[in-house]
Amino acid sequence: MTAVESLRDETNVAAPAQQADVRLDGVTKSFDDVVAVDDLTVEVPKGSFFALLGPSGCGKTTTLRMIGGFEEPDAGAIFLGDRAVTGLPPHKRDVNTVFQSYALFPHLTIFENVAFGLRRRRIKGKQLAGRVHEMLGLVDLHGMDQRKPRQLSGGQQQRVALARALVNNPQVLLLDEPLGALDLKLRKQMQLTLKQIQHEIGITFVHVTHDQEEAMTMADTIAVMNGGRIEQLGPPEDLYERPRTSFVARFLGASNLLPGTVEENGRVRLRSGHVVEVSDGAVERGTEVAVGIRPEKLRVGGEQLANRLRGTVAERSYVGVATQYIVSTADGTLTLFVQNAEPGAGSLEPGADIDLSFDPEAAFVVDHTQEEDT
Amino acid sequence: MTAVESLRDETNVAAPAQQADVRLDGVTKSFDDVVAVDDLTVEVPKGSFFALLGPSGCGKTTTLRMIGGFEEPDAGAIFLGDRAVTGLPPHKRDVNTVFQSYALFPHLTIFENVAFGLRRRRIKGKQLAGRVHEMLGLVDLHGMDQRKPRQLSGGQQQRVALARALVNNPQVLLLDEPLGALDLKLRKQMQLTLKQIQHEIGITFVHVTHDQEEAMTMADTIAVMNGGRIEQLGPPEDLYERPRTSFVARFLGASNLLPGTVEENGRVRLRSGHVVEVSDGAVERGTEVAVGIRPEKLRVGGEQLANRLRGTVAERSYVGVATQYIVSTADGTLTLFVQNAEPGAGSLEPGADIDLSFDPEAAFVVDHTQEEDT
Amino acid sequence: MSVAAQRLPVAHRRTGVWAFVKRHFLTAYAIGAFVYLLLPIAVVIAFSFNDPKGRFNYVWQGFTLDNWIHWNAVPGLQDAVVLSLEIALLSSLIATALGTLIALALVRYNFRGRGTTNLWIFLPMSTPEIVLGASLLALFLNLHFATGFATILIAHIMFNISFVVVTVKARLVGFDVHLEEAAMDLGADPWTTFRKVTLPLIAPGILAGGLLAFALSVDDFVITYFNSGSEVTFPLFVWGAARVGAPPQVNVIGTAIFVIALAAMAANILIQARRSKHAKGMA
Amino acid sequence: MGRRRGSTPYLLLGPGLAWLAAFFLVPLVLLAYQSLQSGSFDFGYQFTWEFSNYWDAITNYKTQLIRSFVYAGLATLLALLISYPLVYWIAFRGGRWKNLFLLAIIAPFFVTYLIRTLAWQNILADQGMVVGILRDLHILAPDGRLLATSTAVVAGITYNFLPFMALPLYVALEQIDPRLLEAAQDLYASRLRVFLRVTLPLSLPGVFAGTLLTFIPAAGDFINAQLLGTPNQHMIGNVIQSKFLELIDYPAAAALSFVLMAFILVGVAAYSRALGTERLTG
Amino acid sequence: GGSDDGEGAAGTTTSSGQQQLAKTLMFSNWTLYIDIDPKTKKPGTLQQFQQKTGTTVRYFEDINDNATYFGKIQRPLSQGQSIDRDIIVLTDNSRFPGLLIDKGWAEKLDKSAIPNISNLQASLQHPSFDPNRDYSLPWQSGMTGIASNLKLTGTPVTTMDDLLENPKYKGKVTLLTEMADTMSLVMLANGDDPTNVTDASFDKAYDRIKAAVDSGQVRQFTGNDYTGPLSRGDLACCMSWSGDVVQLTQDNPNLKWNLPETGGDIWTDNMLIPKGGDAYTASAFMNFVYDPKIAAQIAAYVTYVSPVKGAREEAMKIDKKVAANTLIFPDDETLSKVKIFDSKALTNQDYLERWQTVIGA
Ligand SMILES: Nc1ncnc2c1ncn2[C@@H]1O[C@H](COP(=O)(O)OP(=O)(O)OP(=O)(O)O)[C@@H](O)[C@H]1O
Ligand SMILES: Nc1ncnc2c1ncn2[C@@H]1O[C@H](COP(=O)(O)OP(=O)(O)OP(=O)(O)O)[C@@H](O)[C@H]1O
Ligand SMILES: [Mg+2]
Ligand SMILES: [Mg+2]
Repeated sequence: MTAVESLRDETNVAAPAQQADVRLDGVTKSFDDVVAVDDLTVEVPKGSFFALLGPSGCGKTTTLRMIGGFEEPDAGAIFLGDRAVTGLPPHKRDVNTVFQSYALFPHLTIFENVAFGLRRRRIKGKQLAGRVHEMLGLVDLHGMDQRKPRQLSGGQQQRVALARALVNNPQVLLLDEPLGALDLKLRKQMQLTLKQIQHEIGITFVHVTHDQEEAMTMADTIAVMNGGRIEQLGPPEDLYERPRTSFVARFLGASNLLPGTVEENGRVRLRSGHVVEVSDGAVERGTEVAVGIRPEKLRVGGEQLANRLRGTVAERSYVGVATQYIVSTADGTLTLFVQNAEPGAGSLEPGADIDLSFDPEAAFVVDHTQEEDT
Repeated sequence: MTAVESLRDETNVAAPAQQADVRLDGVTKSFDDVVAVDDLTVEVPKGSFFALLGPSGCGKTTTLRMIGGFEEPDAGAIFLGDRAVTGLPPHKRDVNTVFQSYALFPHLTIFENVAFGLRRRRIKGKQLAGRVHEMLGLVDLHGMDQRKPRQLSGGQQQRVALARALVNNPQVLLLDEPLGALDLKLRKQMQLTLKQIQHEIGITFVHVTHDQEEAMTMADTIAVMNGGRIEQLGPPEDLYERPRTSFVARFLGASNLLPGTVEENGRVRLRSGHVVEVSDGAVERGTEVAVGIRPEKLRVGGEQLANRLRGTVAERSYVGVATQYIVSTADGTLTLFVQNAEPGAGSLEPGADIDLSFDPEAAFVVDHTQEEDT
Repeated sequence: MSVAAQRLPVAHRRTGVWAFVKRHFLTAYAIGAFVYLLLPIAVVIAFSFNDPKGRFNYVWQGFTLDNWIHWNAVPGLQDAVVLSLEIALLSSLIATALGTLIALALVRYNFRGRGTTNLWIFLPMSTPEIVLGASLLALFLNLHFATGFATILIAHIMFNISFVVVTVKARLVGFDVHLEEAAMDLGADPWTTFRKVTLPLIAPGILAGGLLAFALSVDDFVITYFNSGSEVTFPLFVWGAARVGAPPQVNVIGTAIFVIALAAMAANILIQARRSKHAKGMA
Repeated sequence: MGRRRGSTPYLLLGPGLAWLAAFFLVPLVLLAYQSLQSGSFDFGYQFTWEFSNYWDAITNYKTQLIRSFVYAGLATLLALLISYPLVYWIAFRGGRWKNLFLLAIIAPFFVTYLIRTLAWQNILADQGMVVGILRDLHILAPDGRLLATSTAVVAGITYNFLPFMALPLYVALEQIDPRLLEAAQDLYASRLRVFLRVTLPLSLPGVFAGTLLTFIPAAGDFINAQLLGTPNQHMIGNVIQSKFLELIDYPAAAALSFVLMAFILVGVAAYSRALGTERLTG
Repeated sequence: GGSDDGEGAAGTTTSSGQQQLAKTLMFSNWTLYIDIDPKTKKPGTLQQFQQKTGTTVRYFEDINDNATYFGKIQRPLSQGQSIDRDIIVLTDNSRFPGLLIDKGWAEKLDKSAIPNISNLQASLQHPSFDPNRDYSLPWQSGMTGIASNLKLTGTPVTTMDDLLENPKYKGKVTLLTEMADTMSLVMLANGDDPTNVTDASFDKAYDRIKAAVDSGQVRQFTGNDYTGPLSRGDLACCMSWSGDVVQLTQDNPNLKWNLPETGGDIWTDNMLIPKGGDAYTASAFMNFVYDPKIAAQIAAYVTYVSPVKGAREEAMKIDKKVAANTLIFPDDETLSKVKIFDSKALTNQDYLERWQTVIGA
C-alpha cells in the first residue's frame, strides 16, 4: 500500500488523468534467476494502438502485468498519464486486461463475468444489461449469457475475456493475445471491432499478439521485444521494410539474409564474390554485414532489376495465395514467393535453373554479427 | 466401465491395431440443449495429416475429446483402426492429445510433466531422461525442466503440452491448436518438427488449427466444420480453389462473392446485368448463384483476361507483402491485393476509377442461398 | 536485485503508519488468532513447571523441573498416552483412507442413492456420543466381542469417517478434471491417475481430514469409555485422575506431544524445502 | 461432476459404508428399538411401540433443544468469523509453513479437553487478568464474571470446535487460483469486493463443510455446558446424558437422540438447499 | 469369572473343603486411589498382598464416575455375562451400590475369610443399602462439608444458611451434583433426618435449593471440579469433600474445611464383588486391606478417611502429621456428626428426576 497514500497526494498536484498514456521507465523484473523484463523504457501515446511483438518468453506478459499492477517492478517506474502508479493496486488503475489465460470467474455466468466491472462502478439494471448484451453481441456470443465459462469452447471463452475487459471503456486496454484462439474470419471481425472502439472512444491499446499481419494492419506503433528488451520500435512499414537487426528481419516474416562485406557505400560483396547494390549506404566500409531481401521482393528472371542472382530450384510448395520456391545459390538458400495469378507461376520444376533479381530499394542491410543471436 | 469388458473380447477378434486410423461414424454429441457435434462421419487414413478447420464453437474440440475418450458420443461409433473404441477409457487408447487448455500438471516439474507418459510405460533412468531432454530440446525449452508450469510463459506452457504428447509416439496424435500461442517464427519451426516426426514415425495427426496457412501447408486433408457438421472435406488446393459452399469460400481466406443468375453453361449474369464467364459450368440454368473470385486473383487493368469489372477505389491499406484495395462496383464491394513488388503497386489513390479483370479459370460458383448462413 | 535495493527505500520513506497497519492487518490478526488458540496451551506448559505441594495443579506455587524429570512418575499415565497415540494414529489413517474414497465417489460419480448417502454421512456426527457409545457397546456384547484396543479403534474409525468425507469433499469440488483426463490420455490407468495426479492435488484436503480425525480421536472420552474394556486412554486417565487431583505430569505429557508434533512437522517441511532446492541446483 | 457410471462408485463407497453400516447403522437400529420401549430400569423395559417417548422428548425439553441450536448456531458463527481470516492468511500467506500452521490449529487437542478447560478457567478466573481488564473497561459489571455464564458456554463451544471450521475452510481457500483474484482487481474490485464477489463464493464449499462440521457436533455437546455453565445453560446433550446415566431411562435417552438427529438432518438438508452447495458438494 | 485368562478363576474347593486362592485377582478402582511404593512406582499394598498370598492383583484404574461406570457394566451384568472383575469400587452417595445389590449383580462376601471386618468403623457398619455389610466393605470414606476461602469470607462458613441465602456469597457458591451430598446437608440444616427421607423433608430441602439456584446464589453444581475455582478464589465457599481440601490446603492455606454446625454427610467408596467374581479371593484381599497397618499405609497416601479402626495409631508410625489430620483420621466427635444418606431416597425415581431438573439436566 505504501505508495498509495503518497499517490493520492500526487494526483492532486498532477495534471488531470484524462490525458493518460502509458510510460515505462527503465523497468526491470526478474523471477528468481530469470530476468523477464530488462531495463525496459517505452512510451505509448494516448489513444494510440501499440503492438508488442516478440518470441515466446520474451517478457510481453510480464510487461503487461506490471502495467496492470499485478507485478511490482524490481526497478524503474511506470506512469499512467503523468501519474507514477508504482505500488498502486490494480483496482485503482483505470486499466483493463484481457488475460492470456482468460481468468474467467468459474462461479459466475457469462453475463455476470462481463457485468463484473460495471457492477463495481455501480451501474445497474437496464443500463447494465444493455451494455453487457451489446458487448456480448459484438463478440458474437448471443444467447450464451446464462452459461458458465466451462460450458464454452476455447474461442468462446476468449471472447468473453475480451468482452469483460472492453465493456468498461478503460483509458488503457491491455490485450494479451486476445484473438489467439479465434479463426481467421472471426479474428478479422474482432480486429475491426477493436479498431472501431479505439476510434470511437479513443482508448489506448497495448496489444500483445503473435499474428504479425494483425500487428501490421492494426498497430500505429510496433515494438519488437527480445529477451526482455525492445529490439526495435516504430511504425509497421519501417519495421518490415527497414529492420535494423537481423533478429527483427527474421522475426517479421521470412527474410533472406546474404552475408557479405561492405565494399563502398551502396555496394556489398557477397561471400560468392558477387556484388550487389543496396539503397541504404550508411554502413562503414569493410564491415561484415548481411543483405536482407524479402521473399516476395525476389522476382523470377526479369532483367528489369539492378541486382541478379543465379540458382537452382531446390523445393517447390503450394501456399494458397502463392507458390513458394526454395532456391539454392552460391550465397546460401533463398526463399521466394511467386503469385499464382502471374503467368506460369507454378511452372518451375525442382532442379531447374532459375534467375532471380531484386531492386536495391527492396534490400536492406543488417549487422551480420547479430545473425547468431536468433 | 461395462463397455470395456465387451471391448476386450472385440479386440481379440479385431485385426491387429497397428493399421490404426481414425473413423467416426455418424457421431453426435450434445450438451443439454447445445448440439456440439451433429451426425459426424469422417475417416482419417493411417499416417495422414488431417486438419480440422472451423469457426469457434463449431465442435472441433468436442470431436477430439470423443476420439480421445473424454466424452461419450450420444450416438454413432468411433473406430481406432478396425476397433470400435466407444466406451474404452482414454488410457486404453493409443492416442495422445495436446489440450487446448494445456492441462499441465501444476504439481510436477516440466521434466516430470513430459516424462509422465513414458513412466507409465515403465521407461526409466537414462533412457527416460534422454528422451525427455531431447523432446524439450525440440520445443526449445532447454534448462527449464526443473520449473513448475506456472513459472512459464503462455507459449512455453503450450510447448510443454506439445512435448508431453509428442514424446510418446502414439499411433494417433490429437492436436487442439498446439501452436496457437507461438510467434510466427517458432510456429514455423514447430510445424517443420511436426512434419518431420510424422514422416519419421508415421503418426496419424488430427490437427485443429485456426491458422489457415498452417492447415494449407501441413495437411494432406482438410475438413471444414460448421455447426457440428463437416461442410467440405478434401485436399487443401481443392478447398481453396473450388470451395463448394460460400461458407467455405469465405472461411478460407477472403473471397469476393458476386451474386447472379446462371445464363447458360459457363455464363453468369450478375445483378448489374454484366455477364461473366466461369469455368465450371455444371450448374442448371436460371439458378441463383454467386461467382467467387479470390482477391489476389483480381488483376488491375489488364485487358489480357476474359472477365472485366469497373469500380472506384474505396479504401487502400498496407499489409506488408501487398497493398489491399477495397473497390466498390455495381455488383458490390470487392477486395484485392496487389503485390508491392509490382511496378506502381501502391499508386492508386482512394476515389480513383479502377479496371479489374479476372480469368474464368480463377473463378468459382457457389450456391447463392448459402450466402446467408454465414 | 541491487537495482531493487536502490528504490526500496523510496517506497519505505513514503510508508505511513496507517499504511503499515493496513498492509499488516491480516498478519496481525492471524497472530492474534493463534495466540487465542494456543493461550491455554501456554498455561498448560507453564503449569507443567509448577511445583504444587498437593495433588491439585491449579495455583502457581513455584518453578521446578521435577515434573519433567519424573515425567512418568504417575503410574498408568505413560501407558495411557501411548495407547491414545496408537489409537489416534491408526484410526485417523484408516478413517482418512475410507473417507477419501467415499468423498471421491460422492463428488465424481452419479449413482443411485448418491443424495441419500450424502445425507447419511452427517448422521454419525449428529448422534449424541453417549447413546452412540452405549449402543456400540451393546453391539459388541451381543457379538461376544471382547472390548479393548480393537473395539476402541473400531469406534474411533466409525465416528472419524464422516469428518474426513466432508472435509475431502470440500477439496474435490472445483478440482480441474482436465488434469485427470490428461493423465489418462498419457496412459495412466485410473489408479495411477489417482496416485500421481488426483492425490497430490487434493493432498491438503486429505491432510486436513486426517488432522481432524486425529484430533477427534486423541481427545475423545465418552465413546471410548464405553468401549474401552479395561484399557485406559489419555483422556480417560485425566478424567479419572481429576477426582483426586491433576498431577503436573499430565501437563508435561500434553506439552511433550504438542512440541514433538510441531517439531516433526517443521523438520519435515525444512527437509522437503532442501530437497527441492537441491533438485533446482542440479537443473 | 458425476461422470462415468458403472461399478466404480460402489467400489469406492464399499469399504467405508460397510464400516458405517456395521458399526453405526446396527447400533442405531438397536437404539431405535430401545427408543420405543417402555418400563423402568428396576422392573425392566418392554418393547411396546412407545411413540409417546418421542412426544415427551419434544414437549418436555423444548427449551434445551432450542438452547442447543441457539448456542451451536452462535458458536458456529463465531468460529466462522474467527477462523476465516486466519485460514485465509495461512492459505495465501502461509508459504511453505502452511502445514505447520494447520497442525498448530489442532494442537490444543493434544492436551485433553479437561486440561484445556482448566487452563481456560485459569485464564478467565474471576480474579484473573482478563476479567479484571473487562471490569475496568466496564464491559463487565464490577461483580460480573465470565465463567459459569452463557457467554462462557458459547465461548467454550466456539473454542473447542474451531478446528472443525478452520480446516475445511482452509482446504477450499487453498485451491483458489490467484489469477482470478487478479482479474477481479483488474475490474476495479477493491480488496473487499474481491473477497465478497470472488474469494467468498469460491470458498463456499469450505464454508459449507466447516459450518456443518462445527454446528452438528456442537448441537449435541454437553460437556461445555456442564463445566462452564450454570444449571440454566444446560443443553439437550446434558439431558440425554443424565437420562442415560443418572436416571437410567434408556428409552427416553434414545428417543431424545433421534429427535436431535431428525432436527439436525432437516436442518442440514434445508441449509444445503439454501446455500445451493448441494450442486457444488455433489 | 476370575482373571481374563480364565485360569484359577473362582475359588475352588479342595477335597478337604479348604478354599483356595485364585492366581490373580481383578481389581477395578478409581484413578490414583491406592498407595504407590516410591521405589517400584507400583501399588505397595498389592505387592505386599502378592508376597503374602502369592495372588497377583491385576489393578485397573478404569472407574472415574459412578454413573458412567455403571452404565458401562450394567449391560453385560444384565445379560448374565461376567465383567471380568473380582472387586469394583462404587460410592454410596450414588444409587449404584444399592442397585447392584438389589439387581442381584453382586456376590456375597465370604466373611469367614475376613476376620478383620471387626476393624470396620462403627459409623459405617449399617448403611441402609447393605445393612449387614453382606455385599460391601468400605475402601475409603470422605466427609461432605463446607470449604471456605478465608480470603473472601474472613471467617470460616459453618452453616448451610450462609451458603444458600447469604447475599454476601451470591454467585460465589457451588453445591455438589450428587443428590445425597447436597440433600443430606440441607436436610440437616432444615432439622430433618437424611438417613430417613420423607416426601415432606425432601420437598422442603428441594424448594430451598431451587430457590437458591433461581436467585443466582448458587453458581454451579459440581463434581470435584469446584477445586480449581475454590483455590483460585472464584468461590467464597462451597460444599466440598474432605479429601480434596486436604490436598488443596497444602497449596493454599487460606482454605478451611469444616462440617456444618448442623452436621455433615459421610460417603463411602465400597468394594463390591460383581456377579461372577471370585468371592473367596476377593474377601481374602479385603481382609488384607483391613489390617490396620495396610489401611494406614493406604490412608496416609490417598488422604481420605480410612474406615479401619486402629489405622490412625499405625499411621502415627508412618507420618505423624497425617495421623494428626482430623480430615483423614476424624475424631469420634466428628464422626458422630456425619450421617449416611437414605439409600431408598437414592432409588426413588421421582426424587431423582426432580433432582436432575434442579441441577439443570
Ligand atoms: N460442457 C459444455 N456444456 C455445454 N455446452 C458446451 C460444453 N462444451 C462445449 N459446449 C458447446 O459446444 C460447442 C462446441 O464446442 P467446442 O469446444 O467443440 O468448439 P470448438 O470447435 O473447439 O471451438 P473453439 O475453436 O473456440 O475451441 C460450443 O458451442 C460450446 O459452446
Ligand atoms: N512466475 C514466474 N517464475 C519464473 N519465471 C517466470 C515466471 N513468469 C514468467 N517467467 C519467465 O519470464 C519470461 C517472460 O515471461 P512472459 O510470460 O512475460 O513471456 P511472454 O512474452 O508472455 O511469452 P508468451 O508469448 O509465450 O506468453 C519467460 O522466460 C518465463 O519463463
Ligand atoms: Mg504471454
Ligand atoms: Mg476448441
